[in-house]
Amino acid sequence: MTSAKPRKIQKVLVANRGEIALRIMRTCREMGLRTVAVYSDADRQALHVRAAYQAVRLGPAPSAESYLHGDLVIAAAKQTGADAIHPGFGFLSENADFVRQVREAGLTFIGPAPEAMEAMGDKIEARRRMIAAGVPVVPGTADPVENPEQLLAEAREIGFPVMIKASAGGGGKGIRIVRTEPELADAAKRASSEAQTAFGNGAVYLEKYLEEPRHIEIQVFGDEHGNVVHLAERECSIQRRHQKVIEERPSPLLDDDLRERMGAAAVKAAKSIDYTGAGTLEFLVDKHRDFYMLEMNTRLQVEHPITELTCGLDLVRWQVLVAQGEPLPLQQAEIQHEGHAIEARLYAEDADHGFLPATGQVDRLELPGGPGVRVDTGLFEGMQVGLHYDPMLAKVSVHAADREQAIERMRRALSEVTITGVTTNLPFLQRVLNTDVFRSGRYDTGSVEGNPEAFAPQMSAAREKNVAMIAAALAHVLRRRRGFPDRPASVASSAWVDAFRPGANS
Amino acid sequence: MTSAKPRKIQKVLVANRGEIALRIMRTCREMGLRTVAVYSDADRQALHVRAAYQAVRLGPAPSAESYLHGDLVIAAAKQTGADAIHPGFGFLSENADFVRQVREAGLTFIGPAPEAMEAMGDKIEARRRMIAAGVPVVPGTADPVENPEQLLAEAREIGFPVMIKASAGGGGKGIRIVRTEPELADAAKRASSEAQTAFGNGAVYLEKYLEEPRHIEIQVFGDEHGNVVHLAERECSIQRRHQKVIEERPSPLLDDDLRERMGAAAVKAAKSIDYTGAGTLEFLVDKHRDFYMLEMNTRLQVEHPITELTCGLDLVRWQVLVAQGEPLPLQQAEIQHEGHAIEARLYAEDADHGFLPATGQVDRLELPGGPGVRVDTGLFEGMQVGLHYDPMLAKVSVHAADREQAIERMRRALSEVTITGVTTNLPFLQRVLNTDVFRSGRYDTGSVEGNPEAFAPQMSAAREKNVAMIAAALAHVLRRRRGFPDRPASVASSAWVDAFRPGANS
Amino acid sequence: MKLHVLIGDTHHELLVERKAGGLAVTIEGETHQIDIGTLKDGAAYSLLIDDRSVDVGVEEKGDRLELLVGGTRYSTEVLGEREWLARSIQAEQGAGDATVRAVMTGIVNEMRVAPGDQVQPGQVLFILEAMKMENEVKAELAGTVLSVAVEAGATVNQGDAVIEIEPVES
Amino acid sequence: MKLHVLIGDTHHELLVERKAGGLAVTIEGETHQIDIGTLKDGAAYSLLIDDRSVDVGVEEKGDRLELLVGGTRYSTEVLGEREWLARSIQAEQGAGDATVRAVMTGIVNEMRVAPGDQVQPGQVLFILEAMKMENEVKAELAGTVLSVAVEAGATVNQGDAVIEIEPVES
Repeated sequence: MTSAKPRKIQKVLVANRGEIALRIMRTCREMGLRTVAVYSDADRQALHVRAAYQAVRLGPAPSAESYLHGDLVIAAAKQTGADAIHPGFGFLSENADFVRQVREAGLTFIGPAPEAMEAMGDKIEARRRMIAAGVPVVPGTADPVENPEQLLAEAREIGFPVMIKASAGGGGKGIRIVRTEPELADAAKRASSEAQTAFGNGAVYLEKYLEEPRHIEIQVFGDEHGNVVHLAERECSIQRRHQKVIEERPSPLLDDDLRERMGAAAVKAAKSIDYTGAGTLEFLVDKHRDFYMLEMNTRLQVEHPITELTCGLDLVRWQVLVAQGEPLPLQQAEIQHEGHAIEARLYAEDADHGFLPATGQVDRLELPGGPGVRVDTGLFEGMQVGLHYDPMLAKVSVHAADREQAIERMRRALSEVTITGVTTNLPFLQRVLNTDVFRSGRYDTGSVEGNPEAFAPQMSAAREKNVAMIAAALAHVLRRRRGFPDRPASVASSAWVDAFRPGANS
Repeated sequence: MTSAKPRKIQKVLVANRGEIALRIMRTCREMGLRTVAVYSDADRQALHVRAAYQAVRLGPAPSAESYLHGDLVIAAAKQTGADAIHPGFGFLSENADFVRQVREAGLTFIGPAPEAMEAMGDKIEARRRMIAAGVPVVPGTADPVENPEQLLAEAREIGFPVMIKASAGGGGKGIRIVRTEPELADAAKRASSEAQTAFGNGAVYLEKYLEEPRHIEIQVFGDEHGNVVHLAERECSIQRRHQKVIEERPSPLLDDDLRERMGAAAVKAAKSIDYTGAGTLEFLVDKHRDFYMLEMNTRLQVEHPITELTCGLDLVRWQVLVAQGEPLPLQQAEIQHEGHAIEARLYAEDADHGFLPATGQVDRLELPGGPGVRVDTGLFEGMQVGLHYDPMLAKVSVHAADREQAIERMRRALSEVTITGVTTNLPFLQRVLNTDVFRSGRYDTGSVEGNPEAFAPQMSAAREKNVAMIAAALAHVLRRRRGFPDRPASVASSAWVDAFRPGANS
Repeated sequence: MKLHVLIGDTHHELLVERKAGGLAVTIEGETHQIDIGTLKDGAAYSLLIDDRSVDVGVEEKGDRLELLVGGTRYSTEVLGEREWLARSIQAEQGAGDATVRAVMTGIVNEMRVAPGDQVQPGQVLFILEAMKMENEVKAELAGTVLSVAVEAGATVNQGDAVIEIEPVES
Repeated sequence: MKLHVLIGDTHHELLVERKAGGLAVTIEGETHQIDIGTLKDGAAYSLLIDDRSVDVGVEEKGDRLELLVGGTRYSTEVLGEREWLARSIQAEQGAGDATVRAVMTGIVNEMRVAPGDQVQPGQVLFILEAMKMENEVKAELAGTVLSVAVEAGATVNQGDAVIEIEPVES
């Protein structure tokens, strides 16, 4: 580990978009740092552009021509005099070559060293290192599987069910679960093709598929002075299509002993690669409460707000301090957590029809507020939700004294969300919070897909159906009425009454 | 004190409107209680109506015919089967007769007993009691002043400057500062007339006007079992026209010793009247750090969120628990405060022109989010801000590790507010946070009006003026363009370029 | 006026009338007093049904209205008396050929069938990609592909007809 | 095109041109590249001036545009070349009678003057009430009351002319 001189950052270019770009700029601004936004043509009106001190256009909407284009990002930093780049998550955040280019350009990269990133970026390489460091990992192949024969042989050795996973990337892309031999070849082809599209690397490997596993991760932080601490766990087992939907902290599964042991393993893993900055060790915990490290995300995590809510710290502020070469502000024993936090991710997708992504223009938007509610979003009225980027629209997080109060607070917060014009998973989120499986805390990564009926829309409540019928009838008549310019829409209830006079529009 | 049986509340009618009605309903919902909204014709679309389980119209927009009409409120509770009424603040919240009617109707009033309310509701009566209980009060007349001769005699005895204050009411109404004898008579007449209009009671009294006083209040809570605790102070000295604008906790003035002594005085005051529920003891603290009790507000306070942010408690939940006859959830020693919280009140008023109230329809609305920001508001796009109710539109509160970070967080949060269609004090709030007097923490209740130049708009920054000029020019051309139906407004930047082609609209 | 409301495919009848200065809706013999507040025309309304407060989000999707009510999304269609009659007659005359539609807006990554192909239920017809997720669109019935509307690489909108299948009589 | 912008009463000149596919504004010899994003037409815009990002809120108040820029509220008026000339000529011919306007929308609680009254600067003319706050509206100059447009109890809108005063030559 190096003991670099503190480098005071003055201006930060945020190489990202949406809620996470805004999130990072918020802290930068609070620290007195100027910010530079970059944007594609799809994002000219975006909140992250408006929140920034300066903004530079990168290119057309497709990521490859804008947010993934490292050269353009570095050029924008040079042009605006930014002295540091924060990559957020996704896009260039785990691209070691980009980090090297940033450093060669004389800029500070707010994130880990490229060597640490490479050590953890390739999942196969990461497995090898973790085994060497004595951190438990899931049984699986140590190398990319190259041909169908090898695939079958390895799968037989590990034993079905197995998972096929992309060596590069994350976010649930390029993953397939295979339960029987005949499915194996086609699943591998699809996973490889998806990985190729998403990450430019089609290599895949095999892993034992654990039954009833919980996905629990540990937040770690390292500095250039050799300090590494953990900020406890986040429980991320509520997933659909391998994508996290609802996270909470503390995990209903963990007790202090298991938390301590997982935290120690995470710190050991991070120390073994001289890790600096914010990172997350993802673990699977099986029904015997044995834990296995899955992978390390060498960046800020989507669900970091629930950690911030319970420990009262600003993780982006810590990232900036570490990038400046400063020591971590707190020792392990000084980090305390209070209460219970939950995050729900609002996606542009139709949860009632296979979680397919949805597009559209945001027509009406209202977001929740009041005590214990935090909203992170790039949403605004009039925003176009298109095909080019991740469908996550907003993160609603709550903090309360205990788990039960946090669940009730989240239900209350979600009830205050209004969004029309784009189909979202809001109804699905509300249903999850009402299920016995979630409320009991006894769920695993297969709970959503394994209990489709528990998470499906409940159409049975007669009263609610009546409301829908009444609303449909009224909306239908009001809509027809809009066709007549001499009968303008009005906010007054009395005007609607006129719309239903005998013979009108019938 | 009585030791009543616990009465489990099932359904709460909230006899208020706007952000505070919504605030109360949020907690009720989180506690599993059903809510009933009441509304005037001006508020049919209001958020508090939409957030409620049920809603009942009271009457026309004027408060006297709706929100102040106790009989209608009680009838609405009966009609909907509500078993408790929460009055919020303002309106019926400190009306002891209303409390008696509520109780006679067999309903629970979520607030103190009418006797405690009466003991503190009349400021002159409250002074007498506090002197008897050994709580320091500001020198002044013990009785309403009835004629000009008595007024002059009393004022001479106390010594100028003096304050004329309404016996009933609060919120800065019916208050006049008089520095010289000739001003006395007319000021008294105006204060009395304002008090008559606002509270239906024109009685006024005299008080010594303290120099450089700070307005610091202590939150207290009592239960039916004789327990009274305090939840520390709120600093409320940033005022305009005797109305609080920005509050913070902890107060930059207080040390632990003074906080402890003021807390003890507040508890003593509350105990002397067997106080139950949430209450606030308002004190003036002079430059010698001597404190004098001003009055007690026998209800939830507008600025309660900053207390909630630092102690992590939900004061409305406590109100409901106490109203159910339960003991306070925590003892004094268990109540801990963390970090620094600030609240800024967004008013519909023109701070650049005498803080005159403003009206209009909210055209575009964007509210802040992200870490450490809480927004309490009844605002929504399309809302009509009228003449009938209090001009407070929203409360933006922040919580951070220390005062400096909290100030920067508030500056960041306010920079994210967009509201057009109604003139607000947003620019004024932003200026306050930038002044040396606020940032130093050395301010008093006269700072805003005593340093008009420090709080006035700074028009000098050439760059910002250039932006205004450019924006004006563009907005002007775009506005003219809207007159032509064949040139529709577009979000695309290129469309604007066309608007400025040679000869267009010139 | 009498209205026919389809929620999904389920049919309901409503009677909407002016009553005592307000609106009344009768469903299965039960009458409800209705008050409407407009939040944004065509997008969001506040309803008081009797005294119960309900927010409704509305999205207009072709002839259908998608409604968001209390955490549930309803796909509805509202018809007047004559429209409903016409619809009923059409239904009796039987369905046409099976049309496979794009389930979301996206890019057709791969087209696996051509006109004349025999397909089986569950067989993958084409791969639709959006937001970096690949989705397999499968045949729901056995039959012969009549026509294929787009080539691989084309962008399709949600609901677009992509493939027509002539079902095999079972 | 050339535009005249009044901020308060201060006069500024701007040149707005199309340049390199975008807009350019020249103020006092300095030219800025401008990019406009519409958030809500007539209410809120996002500007990039050179590469600096600024949000602007707009309220149309009669002929004036109120602008919210970075925490400051500007009352502006924009005139074309001919309008500006006409305005300049008018100004030279001198101001008319002094008009006292309602500083806010509210109710005139008390009217203290009548036509023919002599008034002094600082003298209270009427009391305007809104949201339970009473505000004294005072004379700004000495003169004679020519006319009083409303009676006590009347509601007035912000900017309405309430009293006309003929100034005393000083």
